[in-house]
Amino acid sequence: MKIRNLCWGLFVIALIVAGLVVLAAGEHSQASKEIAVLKSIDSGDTAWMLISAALVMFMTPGLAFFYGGLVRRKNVLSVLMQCMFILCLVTVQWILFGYSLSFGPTINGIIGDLSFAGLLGVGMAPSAVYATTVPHCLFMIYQAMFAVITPALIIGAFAERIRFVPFCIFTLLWSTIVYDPIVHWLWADKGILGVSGGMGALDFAGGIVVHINAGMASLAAALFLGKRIGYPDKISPPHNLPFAVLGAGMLWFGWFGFNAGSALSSGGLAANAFVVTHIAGAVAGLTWGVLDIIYNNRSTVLGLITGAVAGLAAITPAAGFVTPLGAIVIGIGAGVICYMSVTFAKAKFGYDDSLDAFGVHGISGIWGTLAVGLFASKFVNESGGEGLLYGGIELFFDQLSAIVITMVYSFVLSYILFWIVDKIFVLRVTEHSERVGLDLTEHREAAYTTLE
Amino acid sequence: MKIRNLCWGLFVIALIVAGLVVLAAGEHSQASKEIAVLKSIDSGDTAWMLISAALVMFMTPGLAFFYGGLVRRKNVLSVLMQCMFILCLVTVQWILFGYSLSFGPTINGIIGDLSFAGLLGVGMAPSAVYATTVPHCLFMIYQAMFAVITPALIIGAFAERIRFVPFCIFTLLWSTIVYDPIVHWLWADKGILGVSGGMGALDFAGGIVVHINAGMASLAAALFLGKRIGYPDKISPPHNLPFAVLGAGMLWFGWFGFNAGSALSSGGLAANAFVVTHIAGAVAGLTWGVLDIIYNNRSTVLGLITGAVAGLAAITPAAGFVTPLGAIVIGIGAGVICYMSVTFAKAKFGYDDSLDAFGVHGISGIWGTLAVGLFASKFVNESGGEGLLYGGIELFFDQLSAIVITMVYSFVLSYILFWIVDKIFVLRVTEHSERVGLDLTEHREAAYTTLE
Amino acid sequence: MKIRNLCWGLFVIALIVAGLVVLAAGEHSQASKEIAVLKSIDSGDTAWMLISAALVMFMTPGLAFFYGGLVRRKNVLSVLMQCMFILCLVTVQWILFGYSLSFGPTINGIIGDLSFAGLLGVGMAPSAVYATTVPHCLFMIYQAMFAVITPALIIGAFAERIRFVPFCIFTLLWSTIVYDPIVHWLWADKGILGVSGGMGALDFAGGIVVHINAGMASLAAALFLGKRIGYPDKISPPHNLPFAVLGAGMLWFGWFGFNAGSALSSGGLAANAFVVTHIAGAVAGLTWGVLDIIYNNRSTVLGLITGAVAGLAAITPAAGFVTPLGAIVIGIGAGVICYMSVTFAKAKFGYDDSLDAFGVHGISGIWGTLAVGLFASKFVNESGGEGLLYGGIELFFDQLSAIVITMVYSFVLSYILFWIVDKIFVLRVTEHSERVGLDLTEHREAAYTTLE
Amino acid sequence: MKYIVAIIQPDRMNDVLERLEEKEIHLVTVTSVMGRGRQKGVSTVYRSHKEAGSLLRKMKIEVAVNDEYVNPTIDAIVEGGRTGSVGDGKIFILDLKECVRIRTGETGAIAIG
Amino acid sequence: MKYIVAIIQPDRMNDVLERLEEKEIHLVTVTSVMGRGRQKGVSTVYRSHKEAGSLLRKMKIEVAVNDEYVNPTIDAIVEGGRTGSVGDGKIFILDLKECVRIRTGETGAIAIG
Amino acid sequence: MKYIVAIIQPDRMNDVLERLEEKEIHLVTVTSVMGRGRQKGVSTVYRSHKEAGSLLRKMKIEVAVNDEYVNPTIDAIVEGGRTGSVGDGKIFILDLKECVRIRTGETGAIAIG
Ligand SMILES: Nc1ncnc2c1ncn2[C@@H]1O[C@H](COP(=O)(O)OP(=O)(O)O)[C@@H](O)[C@H]1O
Ligand SMILES: Nc1ncnc2c1ncn2[C@@H]1O[C@H](COP(=O)(O)OP(=O)(O)O)[C@@H](O)[C@H]1O
Ligand SMILES: Nc1ncnc2c1ncn2[C@@H]1O[C@H](COP(=O)(O)OP(=O)(O)O)[C@@H](O)[C@H]1O
Repeated sequence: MKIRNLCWGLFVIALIVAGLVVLAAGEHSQASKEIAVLKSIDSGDTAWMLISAALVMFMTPGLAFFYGGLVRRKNVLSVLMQCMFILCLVTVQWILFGYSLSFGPTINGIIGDLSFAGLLGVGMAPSAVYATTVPHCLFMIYQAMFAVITPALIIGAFAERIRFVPFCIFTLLWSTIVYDPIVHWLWADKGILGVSGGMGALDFAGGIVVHINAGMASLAAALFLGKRIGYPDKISPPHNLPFAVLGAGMLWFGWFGFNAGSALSSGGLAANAFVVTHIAGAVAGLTWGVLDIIYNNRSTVLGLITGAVAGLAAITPAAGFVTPLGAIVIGIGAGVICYMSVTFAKAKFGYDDSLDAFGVHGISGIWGTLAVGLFASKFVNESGGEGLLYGGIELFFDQLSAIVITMVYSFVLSYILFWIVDKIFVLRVTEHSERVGLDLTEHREAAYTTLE
Repeated sequence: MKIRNLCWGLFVIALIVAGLVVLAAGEHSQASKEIAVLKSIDSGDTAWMLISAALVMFMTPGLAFFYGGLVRRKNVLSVLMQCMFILCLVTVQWILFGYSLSFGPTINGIIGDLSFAGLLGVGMAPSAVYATTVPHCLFMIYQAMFAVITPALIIGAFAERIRFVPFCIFTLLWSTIVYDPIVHWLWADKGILGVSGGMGALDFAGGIVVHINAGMASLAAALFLGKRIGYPDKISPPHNLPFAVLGAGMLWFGWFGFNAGSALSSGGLAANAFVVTHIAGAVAGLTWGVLDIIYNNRSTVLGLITGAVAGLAAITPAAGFVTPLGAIVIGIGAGVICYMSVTFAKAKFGYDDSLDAFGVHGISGIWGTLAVGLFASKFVNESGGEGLLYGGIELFFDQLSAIVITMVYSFVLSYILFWIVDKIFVLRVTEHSERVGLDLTEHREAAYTTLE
Repeated sequence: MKIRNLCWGLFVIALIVAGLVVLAAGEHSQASKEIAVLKSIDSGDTAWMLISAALVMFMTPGLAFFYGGLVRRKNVLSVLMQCMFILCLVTVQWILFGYSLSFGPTINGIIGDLSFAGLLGVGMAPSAVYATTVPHCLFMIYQAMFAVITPALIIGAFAERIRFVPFCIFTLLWSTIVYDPIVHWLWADKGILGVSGGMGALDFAGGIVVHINAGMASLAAALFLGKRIGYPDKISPPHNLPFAVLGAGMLWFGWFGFNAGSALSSGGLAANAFVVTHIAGAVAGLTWGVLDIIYNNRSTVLGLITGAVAGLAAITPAAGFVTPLGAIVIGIGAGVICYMSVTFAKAKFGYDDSLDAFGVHGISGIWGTLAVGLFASKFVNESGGEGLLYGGIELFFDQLSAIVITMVYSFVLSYILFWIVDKIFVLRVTEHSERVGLDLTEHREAAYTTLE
Repeated sequence: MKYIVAIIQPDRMNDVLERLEEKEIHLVTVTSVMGRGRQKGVSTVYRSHKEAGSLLRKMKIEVAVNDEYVNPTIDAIVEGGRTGSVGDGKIFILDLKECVRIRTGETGAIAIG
Repeated sequence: MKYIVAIIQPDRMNDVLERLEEKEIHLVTVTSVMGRGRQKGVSTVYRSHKEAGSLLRKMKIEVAVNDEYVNPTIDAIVEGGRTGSVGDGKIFILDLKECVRIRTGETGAIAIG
Repeated sequence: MKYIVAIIQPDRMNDVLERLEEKEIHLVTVTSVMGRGRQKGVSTVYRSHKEAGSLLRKMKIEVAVNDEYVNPTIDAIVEGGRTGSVGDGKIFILDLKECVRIRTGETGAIAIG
């Protein structure tokens, strides 16, 4: 155990050192290039992207509280820790090679090469292809926040029963092998699935890349790890619902950076994305509230925020392509579909997706991405497409293909990664540790004092 | 009960469907118009309005925690729920017809017509009259956040004793019948009370529209609903003061979007509003702190944050019209007056304004709005006016009239609405429910687990 | 006691009144000047500075929760109160004279004169020397947030054992006598230590001004006040670690405004500062996590966030001068050095720096400031300098001198101030008060209800 | 001497404490507990997952008294704690062998008050 | 009548309550406590400061029963609470002199149930 | 066997536990409680609304011991818990009829330790 941990420490250090070398090499060339083009930067766009990056960063602590409030008292720190640790770990992965794999010059549309490894050439001058009115490094760090929150979503599926170090290793591998390629396919210049030279699937802010992707990995996690002891009937209810509400509020707030920031500039498109994001979140929350009244005779606060998050996730791929009308339909759909998935499907199939990472994010990601194929309109975004409703048939099938491809890729690869990491490091905590709680056994900390 | 809930569900759905039709009709015309004028958008102004809208949205969860920390443990979720539900419900009301009633082309200065219903014509192009350098839909969503937080303020008055579904119905009606017209009077082009073609009353960011308005509705609520069981001496103290501090921090942070965002552009006026907002909050907090020492021999944290909120509320109408000097006086005034109102007036009159929604927001709104008539200066804002201090007599009386008119309108209409909703749905929970707590009886949830 | 409190109240009021007079005098001259130059304001830069100021303000509640979660249940409000009270108190100090002492026209590079007292002439027009593309008053309020958080950092050193009123007096004096001069030396036009006409030391966003300064005052506090009863072995562990994580999340989020905002404009420099800030925080968090595994066999969440804060503090002086390469090294260094300082040095020397204000902020400030002398590069910032790594020897010694000078000044003056305030008002609470907890004895409030 | 343990409704606590005070029974110890009784617990719903929720919040009051105070104590608790509806709780009376005041070391009847 | 106090593992609570229910012992009062026993507490680390952490979370279950229910109660708790590893806890049985139902004022055996 | 219940000052807990340990009384159960005693509670103020605040935080320590350990236990608690000022609390000693170790089913004197 001790030795494994040490190995892992060395591994991280090795990575960092490797990176430093790369970085050092690239410094000068990079810096000199920058000064030339600095004038094409738009200060308003840059201001919006700066704050958007900060907002998306803020979603990770938000998610930590959303999830942390829902687990049992004895596991809350383990969830907070996993979220915050990903913020550190994936940031480092991203700057060393993740960004380059994702957005580096493409190798056959499959993956980026290592040109940008260690942020080589990613400086203050705008990129020629991405976000051309803001510094390239700003686009890079904005995308870093997406790379962070995506694996963090998966935590909801394996919460309360995973060992910490294997979790870290899984995350590092998953980011590299699953997340980076999928980003490349959809968003990179000439990525095979995306619009700029690829199949033509639209994913404005990450319905596929973030939500479907994390959702399928979550399903894999739930199936691979099995149920928590006592699930479903002897698991204590959420230990601190106000924390979950706080987290939802932080997520909603940050989501404006996530979706409206994905316009990569400050103007009409960003405003439209902002508006439809807010609408879809509100409508989906309301929908869940009404369904709760119909089925349970009471509206619950957990239901409301779950619905809102589902709506926000569903509008994500569509935020730059649909009108408020589309947003309302997407919101209602997200509320209804996720309600069904969480209430009936999960109960029926009996897997233990602890905090409904698949049931909420995966499902609403799928719905939202499909909905792009239904409601997208070139009136909103000329570089978008026309959905079924506006007579565009092709887009719909592009969306469908992209969904299926990423679902399969993400699920299969995630499952294999879980399997490998489990074989080498053992993923699941011992029964004793699960009973006592991961805060004490995995982190030697208690979240709250009781005797004082 | 079941049936009523169902009715209400159907009602919401009906509303939505109605809206969809309207929206669908308007889509094309709207979209085509947009492209033409897109160039007049200023990216810096847009960036600031985007983040301001997000900041104001963040105030609603902030308010939820400010209020939620002050109620008893058994009712915290009910307060969080009410705040978050309003965020969803009023957003939908706003896009369907609320925005149009508020800012649509005026019908005799009294109310907007339905031209903008379902966001018809509210697209990416700037409006010709409102916030002309940012997308019209951005102005709309920015205002939506105001429409959300105003009814949320009232929660402070009826907290811990109102039934949830009647609360929702009241909120929907109140937003439509009380909030939307008052917004129109003050802020819409040619509204009867405002500056652009009306009486000439100034309300920069919502002293009248938000604080006086919500404050009077709060007074109506407190009077109509009566006291909580055990009030005033057998009510447990705030169950989680750190939550209240967190909420105050979030509110203060968001208030920069609220006040400085109301400049509707990014420049000197926004900066001035930002500065005076911060000053007034700080000064009022300090004032309360000092009064606390004088009267109670100790400075309390609840006092400090209450004072700060009072100061922030008081500067709201004045933020774009006064200098830092004015802000200091307004801050001190807010601290002193609200301290008196909460400490002595409430005790004297004996109504149960649970969390001092009237005593803090209403009173400081009145004070701040009057203060505009005292300290406004055209040096700060040419489109503003001159207060008494600078020799302007007219403005002072305009402010006074606007205050009285909205106080009466808001109080009377709110009272009537409470009365009607009570007659049909019964507003107040049963005594049993009040004893057990609204979290369990109204929402079937417990905020915290105790046995774990 | 009563009398002292009253005295203090009067003192504050006197200050305010004095200020008002000054303000009133300056109003007109100021306002008239403004209108002339308004056009040179850049809306994008202004948007970014507005939100940056808001973000830095948000760090103070963030710090409150970071610290508040770490103290014992009985003292949490006292910590929240101290943070929030500083927000009010120092804001008032700043607008009345603090800003002028810091950034007013220099008196021999030592201190500003009183030209800007009461914000005289600090209006909507940009300053000729500071942040020339945004309103002068915006630069002023942005700096106000720094003036607020710096003394708030010291709270970590004397938490759980200081009386409230003496604390307020100390803070007021410290801000005036220690903070304002040091700001002037480093950042004011022609300040003796800084780059614009001074020695040439670089401090981008406050490594010296904020972190070293507060850190040395913290050390003085810990030494002067002595240990808490029961320290080190009978002090209960952190009462609410999730609060500390929340606070860390808020701090990290706000830090983007702190560091990237210090570019005072929205462009490449801000983007670079943003990127290196995020990297250093992540790397340092990771480093601490790995060290925790090595030394304690477990990664702890408190360790992770402590490391992240150390990294963020260390990059602060360097954010505008170093590349991502530099940021990685600074991050690793911050993690390692602060880990050592908190784990071994504190234990060895045995002083009770309750929440490691010196051990984390002071130490990482020193490291980061030195690191500027190592890694600064003119490629990043032409108005910066060249560190040792790039062949610049002078800068390194400038940094060293600046560090030593401020360390000595801050430590000695802080110690003297503690001594004086203690002599007159008695700083430390009684033993009884320490046992019962400061919430009850100093503020007459309880943070949480237990019997409900 | 007797050791009296009473389980009451949380919102009756202030009244019970007042009544005890009136009868000069000043010293008490209170704990927040959860109880399962005849009163049906409120069932809760979390994302449509229903919890039986048989346990309800109660307060436990403990009072050690000399024998002559037993009846006044019971009366006070019953008066202050009764709402008349299910869930009002119980009073349990145990024998108290000995009592020590930590501050002084006194024991017995004198230590209890 | 007996007053039974049991200290059990927190995660055994649901089982114990179920077993009690099965034996028709419905009325119980539960408190969250911390215990020091043979089971070694987990030591914690806060910024490298180690805490011995001898205390572990436990649940205290209190049941007042008529004498014929004593054995079923003990059995139920043992069955539901036993994991077989150190830390399972104890059952303490005290004499209960009297019992009063607050709602009705009934006393004795009838009040207990 | 005796069942000892002590109410002490919260900040004395660590000392009491240490003293008990020294006397080889390792097994204890601790609860966080609120007490009303001779010690005046601190009155609190919320937006100028004053609360009497008669209740103060205390710790309840419960120890079941064989008779020969009663005195050492009392001594340990008194030594560790005494500050000499009002509010130090009380020790109550009850008769313990029986004791069962859940893990093994052992009863009586052997089960208690
Ligand atoms: N025999 C018992 N043993 C332990 N606790 C009991 C017992 N009887 C009642 N209680 C406690 O008293 C509370 C109220 O009991 P309940 O039966 O609901 O009320 P009532 O006495 O009015 O019928 C329960 O929730 C439980 O905490
Ligand atoms: N004599 C005792 N007095 C008070 N509490 C006890 C006593 N013995 C055990 N306990 C409680 O029971 C818990 C479990 O005891 P422990 O000795 O760990 O388990 P086991 O009974 O399986 O050996 C302890 O944490 C403590 O709370
Ligand atoms: N007779 C009693 N019954 C129940 N609890 C008691 C009794 N006497 C004291 N206590 C508990 O002990 C605590 C301290 O008692 P107090 O009278 O303040 O101290 P002292 O014993 O030093 O006079 C009280 O707050 C209460 O919790």
